[in-house]
Amino acid sequence: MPKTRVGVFVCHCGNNIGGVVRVPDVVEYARTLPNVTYAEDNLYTCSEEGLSSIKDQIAKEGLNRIVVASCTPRTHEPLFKKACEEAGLNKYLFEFVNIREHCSWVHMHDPAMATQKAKELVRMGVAKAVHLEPQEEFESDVFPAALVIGGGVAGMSAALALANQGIQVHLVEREQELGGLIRGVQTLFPTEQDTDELLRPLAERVKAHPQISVFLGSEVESVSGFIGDFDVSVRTDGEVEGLRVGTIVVATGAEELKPVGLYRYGELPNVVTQLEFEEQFKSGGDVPRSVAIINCVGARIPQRTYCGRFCCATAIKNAIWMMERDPEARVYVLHRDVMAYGVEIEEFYQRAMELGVRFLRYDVESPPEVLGEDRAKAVKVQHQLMGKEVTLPVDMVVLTTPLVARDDNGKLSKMLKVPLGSEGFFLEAHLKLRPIEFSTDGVYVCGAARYPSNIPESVSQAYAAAAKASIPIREGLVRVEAITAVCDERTCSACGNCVEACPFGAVELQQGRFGRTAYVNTALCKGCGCCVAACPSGAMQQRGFSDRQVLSMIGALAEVMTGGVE
Amino acid sequence: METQSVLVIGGGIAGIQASIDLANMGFEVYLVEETPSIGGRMAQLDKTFPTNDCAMCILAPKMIECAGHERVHLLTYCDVVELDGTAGDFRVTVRRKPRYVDVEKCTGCGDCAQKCPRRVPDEFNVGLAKRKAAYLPFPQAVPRKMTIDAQSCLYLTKGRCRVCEETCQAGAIDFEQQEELVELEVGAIVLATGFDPFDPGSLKEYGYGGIDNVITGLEYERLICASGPTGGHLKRPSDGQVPRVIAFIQCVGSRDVNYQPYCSSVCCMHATKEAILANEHYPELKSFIFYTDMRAVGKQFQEYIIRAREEYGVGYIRSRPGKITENEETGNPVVWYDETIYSDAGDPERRVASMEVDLVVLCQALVPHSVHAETAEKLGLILDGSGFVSIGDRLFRPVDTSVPGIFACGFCQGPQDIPDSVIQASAAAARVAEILAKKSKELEHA
Amino acid sequence: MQDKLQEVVRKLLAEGAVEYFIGYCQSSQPHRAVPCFVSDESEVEKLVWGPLCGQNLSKYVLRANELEGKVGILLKGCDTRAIVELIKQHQIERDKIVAIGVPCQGQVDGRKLEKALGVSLEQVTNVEDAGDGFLVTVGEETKKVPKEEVLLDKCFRCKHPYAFPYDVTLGEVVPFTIEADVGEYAAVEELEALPIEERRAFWRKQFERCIRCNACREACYACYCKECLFDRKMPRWLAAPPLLSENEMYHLIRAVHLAGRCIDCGECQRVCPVNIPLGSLYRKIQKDVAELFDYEAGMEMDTVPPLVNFELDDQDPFL
Amino acid sequence: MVSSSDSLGNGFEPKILVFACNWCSYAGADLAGVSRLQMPPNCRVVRVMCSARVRPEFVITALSKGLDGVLVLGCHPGDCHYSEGNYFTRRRGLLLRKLLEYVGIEPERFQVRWVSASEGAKFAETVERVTEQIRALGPNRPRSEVLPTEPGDK
Repeated sequence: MPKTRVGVFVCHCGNNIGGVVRVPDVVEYARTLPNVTYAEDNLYTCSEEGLSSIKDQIAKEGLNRIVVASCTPRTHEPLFKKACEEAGLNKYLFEFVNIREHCSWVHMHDPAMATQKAKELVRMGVAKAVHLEPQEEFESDVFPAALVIGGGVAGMSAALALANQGIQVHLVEREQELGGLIRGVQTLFPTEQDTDELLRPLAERVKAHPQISVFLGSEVESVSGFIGDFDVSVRTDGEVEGLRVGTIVVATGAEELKPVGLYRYGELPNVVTQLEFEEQFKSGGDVPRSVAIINCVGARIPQRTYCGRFCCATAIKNAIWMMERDPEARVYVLHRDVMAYGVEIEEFYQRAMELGVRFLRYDVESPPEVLGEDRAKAVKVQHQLMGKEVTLPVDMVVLTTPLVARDDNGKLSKMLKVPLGSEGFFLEAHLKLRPIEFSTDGVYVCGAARYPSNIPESVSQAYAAAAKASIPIREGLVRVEAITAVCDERTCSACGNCVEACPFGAVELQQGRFGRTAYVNTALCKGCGCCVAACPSGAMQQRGFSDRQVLSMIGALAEVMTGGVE
Repeated sequence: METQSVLVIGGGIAGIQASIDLANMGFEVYLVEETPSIGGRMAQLDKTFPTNDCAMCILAPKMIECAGHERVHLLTYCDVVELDGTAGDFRVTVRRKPRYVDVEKCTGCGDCAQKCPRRVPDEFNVGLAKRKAAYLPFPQAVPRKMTIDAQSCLYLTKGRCRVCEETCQAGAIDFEQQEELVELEVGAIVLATGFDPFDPGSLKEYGYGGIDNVITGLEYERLICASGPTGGHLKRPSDGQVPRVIAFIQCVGSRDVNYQPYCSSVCCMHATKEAILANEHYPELKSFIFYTDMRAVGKQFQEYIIRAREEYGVGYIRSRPGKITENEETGNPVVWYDETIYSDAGDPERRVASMEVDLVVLCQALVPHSVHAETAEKLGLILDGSGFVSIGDRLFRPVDTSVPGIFACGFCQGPQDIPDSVIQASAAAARVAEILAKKSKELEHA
Repeated sequence: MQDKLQEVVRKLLAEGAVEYFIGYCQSSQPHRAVPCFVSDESEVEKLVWGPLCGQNLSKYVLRANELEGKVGILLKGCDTRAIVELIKQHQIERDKIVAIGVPCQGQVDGRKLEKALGVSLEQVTNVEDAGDGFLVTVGEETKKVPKEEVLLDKCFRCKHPYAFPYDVTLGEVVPFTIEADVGEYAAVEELEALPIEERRAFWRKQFERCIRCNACREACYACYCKECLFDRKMPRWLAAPPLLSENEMYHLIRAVHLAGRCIDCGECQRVCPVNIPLGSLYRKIQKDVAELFDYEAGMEMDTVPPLVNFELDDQDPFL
Repeated sequence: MVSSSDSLGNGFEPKILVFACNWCSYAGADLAGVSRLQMPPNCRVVRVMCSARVRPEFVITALSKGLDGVLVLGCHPGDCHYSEGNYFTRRRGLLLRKLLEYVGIEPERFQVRWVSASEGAKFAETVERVTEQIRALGPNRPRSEVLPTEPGDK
């Protein structure tokens, strides 16, 4: 192993650093540090001159560690690492010292102390640099096929979006035909087009697509592996087929809540859910003249706190449908808040009112009551605005219920090692910025499996999931920055702390050459170091942030206080 | 897979996400942003619902990732002037406005801004603070390059000063800089021009502009933000006092035939978040939210409302105030509204009530971004009645505009929150990949 | 009890159910019982059971990992907590062990006994359990010493998993109870009550004496790491000479490593040649782990260790 | 020997080691710099990807090696870039604080704080406060007590 030769480059940043910190002193000091064989200052180390000087000195002085003392690594590190690489030095042999944001800019009135601090920071940086090691970034191939679980609108859209990029897609649907939940729906918000007219061509395009293989009446039985290389077995009536895919999209949808016990549902024949209402009239049949629609049935209550998101729109859609068929009809919508968010739903809401749909707000404390012996004959409700109790004669009561998570989500979530939220829907990596990804790479979610969403929203999510699922396949490999954890199998005692501590399920105990030890799946490791800190023996380490490197920084600082060093 | 190019217009969270996804898919991306930095509206937010995590904490890494991506080419302080061609080969002319700063040399140190004598209202802090004519729009700006604003620079307007030039050690100031036109050839375009806050001044009854202590949601956002003009200390305009009672008024200009008929979708949650933040900063503080319908329809939103009610004592009043007046002595706004009271018999009755508070926050409507209409026109896009990009097939092509090869995501195609914008951004990327894949196939066959 | 033990072990060996058995036998000095390994029926009568068997034998079961077959081991209730942790921490498979549970009525602390008798242990020829006290024979005379005077500290807070799945028990194994007016963490609370500078002084005095012989580590059932952090060369955490600062570091780091692992077996303190009250250090860790994270080592088989686990509503003084 | 105190000969100046997570707290520290918030020069920031990387052994070592204080900074709970890391940090912090206090090391010498990317001011205030607290306490241990050797592998 060649002698360690550290080169230190201290930046004036114009007078941003130089105006406070005595840069030449820092350079002088750097020259006295162990293993430092070269040091210089630059007006701007990030300028062309600065960068080429780094490259020249790597060649001339045979430097094999580079320390730059300037601004923040969060913006400039890539620049300097690139320069090292261009000079043929592994970019992980570079260390950044921040003497601008963390020094000159915050100690502007104390040049002496600022200079002293800059020296110590450089000392710490050099101490770490000495222990830096060249790293190879982990790369693994991605098998060029994707699995889509669920053949509803979301699943079909995701499959097409992937296949149209030329990616091989396996689409697994539990039912005997494609279409999912909305097969029962007669018209779709907001276009009010007939569902079958929309669904059939979509399903045909999927079935006919050369890049898509459709598995009907099938279920995913097991999944193993990780991003780029999943092994999936799919069971189709008895037969099990093994598939190999690089990424997976979950589009298993959800189901309508059947509100047994609420508003005498299940007891009276003419008390039905929205879906049952649509199924009933899809095939024709007389539409009752007087209907009460009750919203938020089984939703936004202590037992089920969430809002069904689009069920208000569904209620409005069906109310309009009835009014348009029979302007004489009396349609009441009993609601709590009308969730007519955005442009279209609000328009819809206004139109319904113009058409004469009567919207009555009820209070969750005093909910409506369904009256009648063997059939629902009337609905009694406390009218909020009129401030009195009214009784509405009706021929039918339609209950608007939210979508609920499928019971077997749990099974799938274990298989895929992805979490479920409290409501039983799949839980994304980040509610805000990673809404259709999981912390486990290579698996994505869209549609009602994630949360109730209408068709346009589900389709958007499906495309988004397709985009994410296509990226590793298009790149052909997954690449991971070499700050990942690595376990020294010779000294690991397999206590399992690391396994518990890893947020990404990247660490497992495995039987290996040295018996049972921890093993890091680099493809899944995100380089947080949770597992490293949890390892009592120090067998687990993090590239670029090893105990050795951090300790040497601590020691370097301690030395300043205790050792006779200047 | 041969590389093709894509133009993304708008550097907010939607544009950033679309650019990152497209670049990761292997496309060369040109991201055009009219202001000097990417980041958009999200950068102005303090925290975000329903997780309350700090907007900058989650946005900054995305901005850096985007700008640092080898296949993303940032064109900040630029706008689109002309477009022709069709899906697969558009030709776009982009105008680069002069920054009067050589970005190659500029280190973003800010010396020029410190020395610059000219102070003007700071857009990033919606006018609540001043910036210099030579400026960085906000501390985490990407790219970290200074800009000299020609409208206010003394030298450029009055022909004297040039202090920045003497100050800049890097010699980056360049008053010779001219506007340049950049010609791009791209296969597809993603529009993500976002929103502007609607100016509630036109709703005279709410007294915005007249009553000091009536402010807008975005102003409030900057006041409560740790990196805002008051360092996160909530000071009301009239006397810098910390308010004890705040009223948030919803649907200001939204769901209103005289202004915007549509629902802006995010304000209910936004107001709830602001009320929670106020209470977190000052536990004694009490907030009331005057609303029409509490439209909390997203994941974990209802739970957020419940927390606001139960943990932070936020009061929700279902009523649309008729007017806001000012108490002359105290400078306190007085909110006039209908309330429902219940008689002993439990019979409700509506009557006019008033509430004197220390501060009123108007949760104004959000409207399509001002220059968005021109841009749309240049691109030949059809807009809907409210000025949003209209979508041909709402159901199955939710990000396709009326022009093939041009896609729209985020607020410019309809009111939506950050998660939905991020989703649409990725969706747009997927559509681009589809049509360009088809295109390249056709080329092969040809 | 002892006969029953020998009978059971004889049977296990005869059937080849275990390759050897880990128990106690009389040492050369009558006042001590020491660990012994019995692999042949002929040696079985060496096995003893009595009030001098305070030592925790659990660490020895780790040897079973090198064996084809199983090992048998005699377990007091308190020792089973170590076994539970060793299984949780993947150091041994439950089915490698044949666990023989022994009802325990408390164990003698040699140092306390010396004090109580005022004579050196060497002169003690026999100790027997007599319910509320121990019958101790010195020379010709046998006298009864009340238990509360001579029990090991841990016996005053005897607790162990009721549900531990012994393979055989020599009678009903339940926690031993004794009237004692000392709180569970008395020693710790005493120190906590001192002004901070006195605490510093106290511990400095203790750590100053440490000669870093590593006996505490060697005796600790939880110190099973293939390579101890302190033995690593790259990086070397501790400088060689036993300086106060380095000793302090040694003991504090050990304390952290034992969070959620220490089961209060007292071996470290027993073996310490310079009598550092290590018990008081590790009891502190146990107290805090219990109070902060509601976790006790070795009590349940399916709980996650406290420092690699969290609750969203853990206390948070760090805002 | 140069400890900052001797270099300027004006009384005791503590040396404080700061660990800051890359995503929130280090960004917060940068923001403090960009905003030119002036603060005492006693802190030395070490960047880690996540506060959960900071093993308690680092804190103990730093204090044993003679540093006067250690400050660990991470994202606010809920904001962790790795979703769970800072929850581990929180537990370790709780436990270690009590242990150090128990052996007589003032709790001010080891502190954990949550600093977000937009809390430049909070970073500055924290540095200010912690420095004052530790300055008031005086040196952690007599310099003579500590070996003048860098841990590592010499």
